[in-house]
Amino acid sequence: MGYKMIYLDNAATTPVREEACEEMLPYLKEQYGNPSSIYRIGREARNAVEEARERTAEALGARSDEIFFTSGGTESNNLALKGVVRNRGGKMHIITSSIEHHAVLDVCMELEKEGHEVTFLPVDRYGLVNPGDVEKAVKPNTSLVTVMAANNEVGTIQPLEKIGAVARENNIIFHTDAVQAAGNIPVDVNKWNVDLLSISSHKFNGPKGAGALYARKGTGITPLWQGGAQEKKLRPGTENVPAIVGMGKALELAAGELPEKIKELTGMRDRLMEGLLSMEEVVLNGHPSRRLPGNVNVSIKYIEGESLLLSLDMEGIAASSGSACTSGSLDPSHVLTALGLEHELAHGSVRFSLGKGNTMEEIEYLLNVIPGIVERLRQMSSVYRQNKR
Amino acid sequence: MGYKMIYLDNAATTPVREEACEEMLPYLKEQYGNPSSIYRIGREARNAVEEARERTAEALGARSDEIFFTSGGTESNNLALKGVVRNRGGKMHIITSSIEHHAVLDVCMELEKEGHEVTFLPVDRYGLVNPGDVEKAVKPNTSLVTVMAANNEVGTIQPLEKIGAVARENNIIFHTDAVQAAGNIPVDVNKWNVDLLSISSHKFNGPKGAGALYARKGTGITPLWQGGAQEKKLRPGTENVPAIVGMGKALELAAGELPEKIKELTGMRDRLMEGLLSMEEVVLNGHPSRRLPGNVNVSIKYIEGESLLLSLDMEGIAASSGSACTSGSLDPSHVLTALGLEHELAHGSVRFSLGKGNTMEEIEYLLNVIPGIVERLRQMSSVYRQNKR
Amino acid sequence: MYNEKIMEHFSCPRNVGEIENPSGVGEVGNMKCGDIMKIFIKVEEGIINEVKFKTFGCGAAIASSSVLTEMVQGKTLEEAEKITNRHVAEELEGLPPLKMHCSNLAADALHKAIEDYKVNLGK
Amino acid sequence: MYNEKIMEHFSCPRNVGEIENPSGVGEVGNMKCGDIMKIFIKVEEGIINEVKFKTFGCGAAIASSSVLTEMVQGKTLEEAEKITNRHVAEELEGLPPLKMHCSNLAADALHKAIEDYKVNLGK
Ligand SMILES: Cc1ncc(COP(=O)(O)O)c(C=O)c1O
Ligand SMILES: Cc1ncc(COP(=O)(O)O)c(C=O)c1O
Repeated sequence: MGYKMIYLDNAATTPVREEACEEMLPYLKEQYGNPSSIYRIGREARNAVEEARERTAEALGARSDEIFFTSGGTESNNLALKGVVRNRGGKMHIITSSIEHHAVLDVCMELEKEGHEVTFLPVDRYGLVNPGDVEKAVKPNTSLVTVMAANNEVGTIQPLEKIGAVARENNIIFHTDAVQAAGNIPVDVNKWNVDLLSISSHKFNGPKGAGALYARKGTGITPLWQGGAQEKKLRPGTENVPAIVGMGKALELAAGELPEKIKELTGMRDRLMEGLLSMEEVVLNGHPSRRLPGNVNVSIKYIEGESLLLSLDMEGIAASSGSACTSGSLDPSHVLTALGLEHELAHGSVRFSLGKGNTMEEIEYLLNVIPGIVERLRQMSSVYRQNKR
Repeated sequence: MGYKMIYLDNAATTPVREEACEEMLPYLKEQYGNPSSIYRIGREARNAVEEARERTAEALGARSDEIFFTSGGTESNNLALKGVVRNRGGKMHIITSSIEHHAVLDVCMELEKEGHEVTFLPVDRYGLVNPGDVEKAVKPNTSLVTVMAANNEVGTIQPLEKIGAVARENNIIFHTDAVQAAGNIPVDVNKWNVDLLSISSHKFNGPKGAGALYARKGTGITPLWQGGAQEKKLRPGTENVPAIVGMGKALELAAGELPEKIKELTGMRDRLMEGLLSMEEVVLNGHPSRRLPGNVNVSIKYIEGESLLLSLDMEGIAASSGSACTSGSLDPSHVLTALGLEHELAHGSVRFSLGKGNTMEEIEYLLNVIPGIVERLRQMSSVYRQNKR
Repeated sequence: MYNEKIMEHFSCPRNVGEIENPSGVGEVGNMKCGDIMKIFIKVEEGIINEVKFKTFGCGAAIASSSVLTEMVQGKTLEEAEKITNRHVAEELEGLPPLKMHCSNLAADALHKAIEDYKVNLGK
Repeated sequence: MYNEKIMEHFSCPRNVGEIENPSGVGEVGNMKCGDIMKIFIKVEEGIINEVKFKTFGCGAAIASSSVLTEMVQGKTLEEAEKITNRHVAEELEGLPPLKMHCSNLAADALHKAIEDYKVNLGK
């Protein structure tokens, strides 16, 4: 068909890398045993799951008995937060940020409804949480702090070490949603002082359908499900062996290639930012440097994000936006709003997230076609001429 | 390596059928889009998920907007039971059977701990629930009945139509765990009068990592997780597209082939039962005819299940047992115990579960080797000679 | 998400622009929900013989504006007043449910433009 | 699950059977947990020069019975009394954690057999 795509939405999901896919396939085909079975293909499946656990642990600086496999990032976050709160029992206070992914934010709002108190910390215009704010928010009954490692929309990387230190000093359990961080920046559960950490396989070139929760030895977590004895009963259900194997491989490789990947992506990212910002009335969202190596997020004034995405798609370019039209709700992104963006800028935001396989040629191609698209949409816009007068 | 296996543990998990695997692979590879994305490969992923939903619905006699994808049977059961109970609010009464899978039984026990009342109905020696018992157990505050469609250990098929009718007359929500039924016997949510029904892909030659919950329109269910807007917010998290596609295909094919499959499996099953029962001191567990077409479960006196399984494995035969040694706990199967088996018989149980791809030659091979294995283990057994005296 | 007809109108929208000295102008929507549509009409002898639009908004907003201008062209004011947002959605062969409300306001903008024309006329 | 040494003992267990007119017999375990081990010894001049076992139980139970009989063969009673379940597990190069308690009782059965011998002796 000759359809060539430039995929710049690696924060939404990523292609499964060849090596991970290859290691998965036998477990999808002839090696189909249930890891709980005692005969040969069962034992082999068990070994594969345990090897993936070791690889995952290694990549996060953790021990393998601290890794619990889940179906993805949403499950890991829910299990971590609700698991800790239910394990503690009674009403408590939780601290989080106002730019978390819905899989943390909405969990916190649910816990609020259940009678717990939640502090949603503000962020600065770059999306940074101030560790001092965390300290100030601590109350005698604060039992959990959850702040994401890196933001999925604007890519801002939080000062986790410092936030973790505050939590540790105050004897508070610290969770981080590292779904966007894993495979993109160095992750180390000890350096970050975290007790709980969530990852999702499909964000780092592993398959969909697998995730993990790191839980530091001794962290009390009540399971969300009951069933079989899998994952030490913290997460019962037949293991998704092929996806777990693929995730382990993908994470191991990503961790090994990280310095090189960061260098490459940062180069492309900076060229893309520079090119976009050289257009008229385009502003950068997020932090100029403390951001994920593959994240570019800008607002293009006078045009609406979805129509920009559709136009880019017609040119074979895949990207994302924080506009209401693409958020599945009637409001623009809560992240952009928390950064202080007016509605117009939030609706006009576009995110390009680079990943494995992107090239500088693709960036140049994008930079070539986007001015025409922007011009066309602005000419159509009811707010453009107006504002220019 | 010349390793040839006779796989007779299809109730534990099944190989992914070729056609399902083939339909999945593109979504594992080049078609990696996130179904929530608006550009081309995102829309294509969305279409694939929705087509799988239609296929799944069709196979269950349901509407596609009543199908919610999950990660497997354990999740579907937890979501159904806890979802309904939390949606209702307040303390209530639940009716279930004493031979449910742990993914229902342990959920009910958890709900009991939370202050709800649960009636665990007894079964007869064949494993059948008496619909009259359900009727008698109904109380004014009974809000949920959950009885499995077919038992995973002994294969007994419950009189769901009648149980469903009792539930309906009393205005009680009726859930069934159809994880073992789907793909093995006809499933029809309307004929069975069920409001909620759980299935798990890897039990009917689909991939691991996908399952579904059927929820009749209007059945109030509170989600277990918060996060994105996927699955109408009942089950947030990026969809496991390849596994969902594979499940849809596998279920569609299984439903189409069902009459033929039932005939074939029943033939092999009956031959296997007859052969096993012709050995000395072997008894059948479960119902002689009202059982899954592929299920054979017998107790072989004086020998312990795990050692039998290991011996079978050395002959390349994969099977399962309800002995404590293989249950991951210190007690033998709660199902066999509920059927009234003494410990000795429960420990000596072995389950052969036939599926797609098994042949009569395999059955004959098994029947050829098993007498020698049984004799050898009995000669070694501390309780054999004793009892023969 | 969007059907072919919508995508066709989105990629080749009809009657984009403004009319100098229009008979009437109507604007609906707001920046909060992210859709602002502006319809310009030229009326002669009770007939809309020119109509243009400018829209800030998503694909559905742009396509519905575009298709509306086609529907209105050459219609009498009475006929034009009878066109509803639902008619526009039908003309587009269906809009995604989420888009039915906030992005499907082109007919409202048209009605405002007609009102504006009538007010101008009365002056 | 099980290592090679265990599987080797499971598939070719040593000294299966009973001893006619044994010096002592010891039995441990119960049907509830699914493991019953019986050890028969023949003692001559303070030395165990014949030992046999019969076991109803899982792979670990059979393998630990088998390896115990090897460990005990030719030992003095004093030496045999010092053999613990832990030694048996070590000789098998490790047992799965779940099996450490209920299936690893061969040494207990041996000690009972020695006790039985001593009681018989005293009669
Ligand atoms: C920061 C963050 N957390 C959590 C999630 C949820 O992950 P998943 O969709 O794999 O459940 C995502 C991705 O959607 C994310 O970007
Ligand atoms: C009857 C029954 N229900 C539920 C389950 C749980 O399914 P899964 O392991 O796919 O979560 C199983 C299988 O293990 C089962 O046989």
